[in-house]
Amino acid sequence: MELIQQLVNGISLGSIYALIALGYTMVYGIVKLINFAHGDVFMVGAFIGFYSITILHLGFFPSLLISMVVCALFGVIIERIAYKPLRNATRIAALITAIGVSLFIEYGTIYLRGAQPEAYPSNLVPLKDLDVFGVKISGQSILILGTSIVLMILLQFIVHKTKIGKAMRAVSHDMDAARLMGINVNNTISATFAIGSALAGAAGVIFGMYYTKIEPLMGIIPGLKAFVAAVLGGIGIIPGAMTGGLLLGVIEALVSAAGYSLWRDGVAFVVLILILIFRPAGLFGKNIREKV
Amino acid sequence: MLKINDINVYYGNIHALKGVSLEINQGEIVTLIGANGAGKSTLLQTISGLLKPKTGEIIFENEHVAGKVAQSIVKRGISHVPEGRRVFANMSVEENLDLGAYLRKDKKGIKEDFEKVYQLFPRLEERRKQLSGTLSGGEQQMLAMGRALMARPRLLLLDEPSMGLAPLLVKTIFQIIEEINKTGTTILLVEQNANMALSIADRAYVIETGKIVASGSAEELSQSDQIRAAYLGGH
Amino acid sequence: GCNSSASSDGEKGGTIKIGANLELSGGVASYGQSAKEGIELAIQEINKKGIDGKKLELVTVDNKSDAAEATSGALKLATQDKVVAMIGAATSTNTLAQVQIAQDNKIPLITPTATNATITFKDGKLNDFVFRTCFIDPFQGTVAANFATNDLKAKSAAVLIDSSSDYSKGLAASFKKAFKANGGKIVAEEAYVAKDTDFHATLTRIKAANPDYVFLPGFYEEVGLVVKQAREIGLTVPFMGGDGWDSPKLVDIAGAASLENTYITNHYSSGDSDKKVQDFVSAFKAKYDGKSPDAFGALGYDTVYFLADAIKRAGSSDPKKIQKALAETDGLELVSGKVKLDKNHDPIKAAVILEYVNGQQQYKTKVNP
Amino acid sequence: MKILGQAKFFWTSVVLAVVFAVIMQFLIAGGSINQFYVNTLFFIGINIILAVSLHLIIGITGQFSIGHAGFLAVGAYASAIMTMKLSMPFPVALIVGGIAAAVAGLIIGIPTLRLRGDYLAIATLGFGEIVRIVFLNIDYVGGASGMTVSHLTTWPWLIGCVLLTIIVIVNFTNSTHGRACISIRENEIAADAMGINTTYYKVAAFALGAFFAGIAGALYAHNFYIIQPTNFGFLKSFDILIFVVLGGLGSMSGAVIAAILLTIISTYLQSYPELRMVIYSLVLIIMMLYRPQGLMGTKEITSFFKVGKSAKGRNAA
Amino acid sequence: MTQLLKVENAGIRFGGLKAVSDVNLELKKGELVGLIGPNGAGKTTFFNLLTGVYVPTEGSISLDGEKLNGLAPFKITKKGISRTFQNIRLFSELSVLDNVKVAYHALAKHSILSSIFRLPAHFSGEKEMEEKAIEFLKIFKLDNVLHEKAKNLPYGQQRRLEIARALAANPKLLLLDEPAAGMNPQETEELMNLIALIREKFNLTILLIEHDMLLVMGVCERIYVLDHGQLIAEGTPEQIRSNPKVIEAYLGEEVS
Ligand SMILES: Nc1ncnc2c1ncn2[C@@H]1O[C@H](COP(=O)(O)OP(=O)(O)OP(=O)(O)O)[C@@H](O)[C@H]1O
Ligand SMILES: Nc1ncnc2c1ncn2[C@@H]1O[C@H](COP(=O)(O)OP(=O)(O)OP(=O)(O)O)[C@@H](O)[C@H]1O
Ligand SMILES: [Mg+2]
Ligand SMILES: [Mg+2]
Repeated sequence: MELIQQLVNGISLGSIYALIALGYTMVYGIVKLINFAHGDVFMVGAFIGFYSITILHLGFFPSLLISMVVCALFGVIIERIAYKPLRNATRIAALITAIGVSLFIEYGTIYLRGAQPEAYPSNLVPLKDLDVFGVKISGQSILILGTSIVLMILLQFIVHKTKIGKAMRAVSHDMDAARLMGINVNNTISATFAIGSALAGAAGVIFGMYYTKIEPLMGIIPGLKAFVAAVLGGIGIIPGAMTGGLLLGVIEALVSAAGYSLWRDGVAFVVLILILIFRPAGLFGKNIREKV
Repeated sequence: MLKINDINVYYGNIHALKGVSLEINQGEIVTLIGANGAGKSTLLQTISGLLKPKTGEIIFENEHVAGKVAQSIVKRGISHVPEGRRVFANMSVEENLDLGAYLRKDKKGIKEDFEKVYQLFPRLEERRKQLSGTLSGGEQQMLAMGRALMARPRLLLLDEPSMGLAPLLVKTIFQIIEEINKTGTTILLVEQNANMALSIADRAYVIETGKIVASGSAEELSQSDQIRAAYLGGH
Repeated sequence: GCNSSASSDGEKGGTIKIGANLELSGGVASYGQSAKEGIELAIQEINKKGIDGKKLELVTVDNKSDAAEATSGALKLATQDKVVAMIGAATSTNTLAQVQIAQDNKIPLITPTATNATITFKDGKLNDFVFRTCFIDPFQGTVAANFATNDLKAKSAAVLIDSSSDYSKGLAASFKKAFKANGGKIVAEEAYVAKDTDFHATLTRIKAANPDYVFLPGFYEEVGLVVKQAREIGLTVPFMGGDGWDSPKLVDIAGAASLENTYITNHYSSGDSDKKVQDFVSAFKAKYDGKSPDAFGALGYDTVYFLADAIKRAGSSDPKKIQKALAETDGLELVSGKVKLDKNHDPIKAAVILEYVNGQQQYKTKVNP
Repeated sequence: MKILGQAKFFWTSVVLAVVFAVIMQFLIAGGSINQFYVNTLFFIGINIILAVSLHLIIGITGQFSIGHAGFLAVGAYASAIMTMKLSMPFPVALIVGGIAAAVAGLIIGIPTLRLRGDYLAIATLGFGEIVRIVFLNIDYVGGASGMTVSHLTTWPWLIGCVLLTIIVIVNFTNSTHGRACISIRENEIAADAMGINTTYYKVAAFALGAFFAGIAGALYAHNFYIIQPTNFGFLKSFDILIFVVLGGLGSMSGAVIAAILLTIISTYLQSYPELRMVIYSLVLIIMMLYRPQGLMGTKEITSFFKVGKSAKGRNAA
Repeated sequence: MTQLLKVENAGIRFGGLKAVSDVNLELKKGELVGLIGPNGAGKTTFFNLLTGVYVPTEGSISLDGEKLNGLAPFKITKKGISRTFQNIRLFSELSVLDNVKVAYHALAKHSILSSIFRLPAHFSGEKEMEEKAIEFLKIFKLDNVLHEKAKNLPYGQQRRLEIARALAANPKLLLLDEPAAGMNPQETEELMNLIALIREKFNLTILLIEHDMLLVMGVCERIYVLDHGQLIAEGTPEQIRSNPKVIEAYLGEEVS
């Protein structure tokens, strides 16, 4: 019974990672940029949600929406200012800029409001907890899992079935060729960042609701974990991010459950490295060897 | 139809096109020949809006288009089949063709054009669902041309369509180019395979290190000793 | 010195220069920033009157929560700014990185909140220039153990520590020792590290061990989450911790309902009717937009008064004289209690035990050392 | 002739560096340099070693490794154990620190170096985190609270190690072995086809880079009084990565200049706590936007002297 | 002439696709042989098998009687096969000279340690390499651009440099993958002369893939034809030109 409870714990935690990883992988898949600032957009989303709830006295869902919209805009602005000029530069240069942006958002936030944490009001979404044969499943974690699955399906649909999705994939493969099709590359990339950042914003608000505590550096660790989850599943692959996130959550929970909570992240990284050694492009990634 | 006046294009400090002028009339096949690095691709990219000329003008159907973004140029009816095919490898043949019609909204017309392209390249119809990255070189070239046709261009820019293709396919491709031209599409053809290109072209330009050095009817040029020596091989 | 010779001692134009070397960015920036708020409030208050007509001038450096930066910051304060005394870092590690510099340069170093015993006394040797304002670890742990056994009648206890903190480990060690001495049994020992957010798995384990009581010596940021998640999974036994819990944010994070049946040991109670405490709380609120102080803020505040008192008694801003005066501190009334230093430069202070009721701290008892 | 020229240039630089080192030694010993500056100088020196050692891995061999702090940690702890627990002399600790890190480099390098690009990056990042977590859980080295270490890093050791690192890596780079590494960076498949044992050179570069990071770790541990796992998190790895990229990928002098510059900026900003990181991050972003190829691009500082030198050569001839 | 390369029943599968299967091929020392076939026939893949980029899933490959299957590419290069690539793969940031020096690396006698400590072995080794490389580049008329970065060369020179680099690895067998791609007839002719010249000078065996029939028919002594991964013909240029299977699969009706 305890084991099942622990699996449930792991899945709840993993859904959060998955939620952030979806946006990560989306941006990576299209722009091939490891957007280290993604975790910080997530943090900004959490704060925007917090302020709309406490200052504007809005409900949870309106706040979620506001946070998504603001984060989408924020993501687009970041891309336009910091990444767009580097589109033809090496990817590592863009990575350093992303690190810079990440630090800027973190410490900009601290400068504006200090480093102390803030707490979401409790019981924002009154959900009943389930009790299945002694296994407690919190209503909120079901909500989170549900949300991430829905978003995953939605994203997969957008990227593979819609016109903008096709444009995104075309851009990801060959920007100039995409231009020749009449695709507006800048707008397509902006759309990618908008969607990815909106997801991060949503994840931030949901995180706030679930864990209550938010603070300016809160994005670092979940951002890193989400990145690991995205790699685990195969970077750029949407269902991969979901699976990677859940897997990571479950591994962490089980390691803690075995009484080695301090080794939790260590084990997660060992598993990551092992998976990469045997599947060098992640679980779902095809290890396409460069055609010679 | 297209008139280029004295354009200059730079890559950083490299002066790639030096005052190039040229003209293409409705319904023609015009070919542009020249050695490696002469600036042929650069010229095509400038026409299609991937590169911006520093000075000079490009007039397409009485409109100034120099410096406009690629997207608006495609909309005006110029399609560019780039060097090296550049198909979207992770997408199916059908999706690639669909992207060719990205800017179009007329569902019916698009459907018709699918049929037309499949008629022109029956091979593509067979491979509709195949990922284009796994096609052979010749098939990819067909796909690239089909994709460009999906935009219903009035002017088609072809950059070395025969590069790396087997002789049999080269012939097929050139036949197809003539067919496309017969349906009313004007063509600007860049080729290394100058013999072939001159054999189907109406007129030709010769470019050398960024400058047009000769022009005339295809026949004239293929007779010229100088051109023969430099581009057609001493056979 | 190359270019610092112009600005001589800390005593210049009627000011006394003191330094603060704090975690203002990096991992534990929230602790350093809280301490800084307390420090700045105290300096502002003292400067209204001055110390023998001289004003305190604070030079702050950020150590980025990193030992290397703490070292370089301390060197800057000692050798560049030539401060007469330094207020050390909020955490033990970053304070340890400064100890040798204080000793070498003979400048007093006072840490508001670093509890590691070796800071002041190591290998049988006293670091005579180093002081602290907070308790050292053993005391609070013992008080908590006695309270658990005697008042809460706990027979078995689980311990959940923040393994990245010496403070937490120290409290846990003394708790375990005392609790076992009282005849109790430790049924589970678990750990987490600072910045963790999900404790469900660990708490599920603790719940399975079925303890009567959980000792949770951590800082409010994690403690809030732990208590909240514990109640979520149905772990309803009493939780207890130390002064690291003391922050108004704790109630926000955990929620008042979850905090029912939890206790802390602390230096003082912000609900204490004592005037000193009340004045501090209201002054703090006034200066910082209604924000209530936490333990870091209170101890930072006290550290300045501790230092100011010594400077006054020394009658000089000579670091060596200040050091001597600091060591002789006895019976100084601070927000966090009446302070006397023992031979290891550790303060001997009384502790209070507080219970959270409806999200408010309620005074239970006072324990003298 | 060109090679002889190189040799001459090499020895001149070495002599100049040694003269600088000796002069500094007198200044420091004589107390005419403020301790704070000395400490900053030490920090710069350590960062130079880190930057140059990572430059070998990323800039020269093209292997995108972002777990360099892991090697720093291994070196720091291994050396600290030598001096603090086993009472060994400092030089022994230095060497052990380097060797331990090199061994760690081999252990992680052999299985992961077949990964490419971002996948290698995340694997090395994971490795760095694993190292940190291992130290976090070993009580022998103090676990999370870390280990206090005596101050043994002195100017001669520091400058000696800096020079040794630079000389070794420059010499390695400017040889057929370095070219083999560069060819891997440029095109691994072609390098393989030219008879380069790519695995061997990747691992060699990794181990050599790790060795010097370990040396830096030893100097670090014995300069800052205490080492603690949190000092070696992935953000530290990023700091080192930033030196290398900001300096210009593939340019060693760039890495050195960036390490000096950023250490000074960061130290200077200590006194502006509120805005410190905001300014630092802006500096990063703006520098990258204006010079995406890094301060030096792929050029070395020596290339600026080349013109004058060859002119002189012609006069002589 | 004695036999140099012997390929028996070699093949490779990618998932379900048999990219090359059951190929038997022999080269004698000093031959210049062509390999042609439609796009996607498996020609480049066959080169990849020979050079160890892919490991054959069936059959065997031997050079001078030594089996090569399963050896890493760099080892095969050391045994004496080197190649150029269909899409140029130069070390683009390295100078022309250094590109060639990399190919000499396998012959280098000085160790990492001697380089790090600048022992005499390093200087003599490097000096020898440099002199040899310069000598070599003279043959390819690239000695006027020794210090130019490879990426800054015009396309034709890049192709030449690639061949030079492959030759510097001191092969017994040189594989050229579409060396004339993207060249105009004039440039192709120069290339043909160059190939003839190096074969003479270095006493090489050459196997080349090319779609330009003028070149193939002009220089090759024998030709193999690959289609759908299988050999469909082998013979002299005249035989191939008139082979109906080849005409149908590859050449098309008339051949110019
Ligand atoms: N992205 C670029 N950056 C810098 N220089 C470039 C770039 N692209 C092309 N060039 C240079 O511009 C000149 C013209 O190149 P272009 O590609 O137009 O030649 P081309 O005639 O198409 O040659 P090819 O037959 O090889 O396709 C060449 O000297 C080339 O080196
Ligand atoms: N790594 C790979 N994975 C899957 N299929 C591959 C791979 N490499 C080659 N192929 C397939 O094997 C077949 C042969 O390809 P190859 O590149 O050898 O053709 P080729 O004869 O060189 O053609 P071209 O003349 O166009 O260069 C093609 O269908 C190709 O798609
Ligand atoms: Mg071209
Ligand atoms: Mg091929």
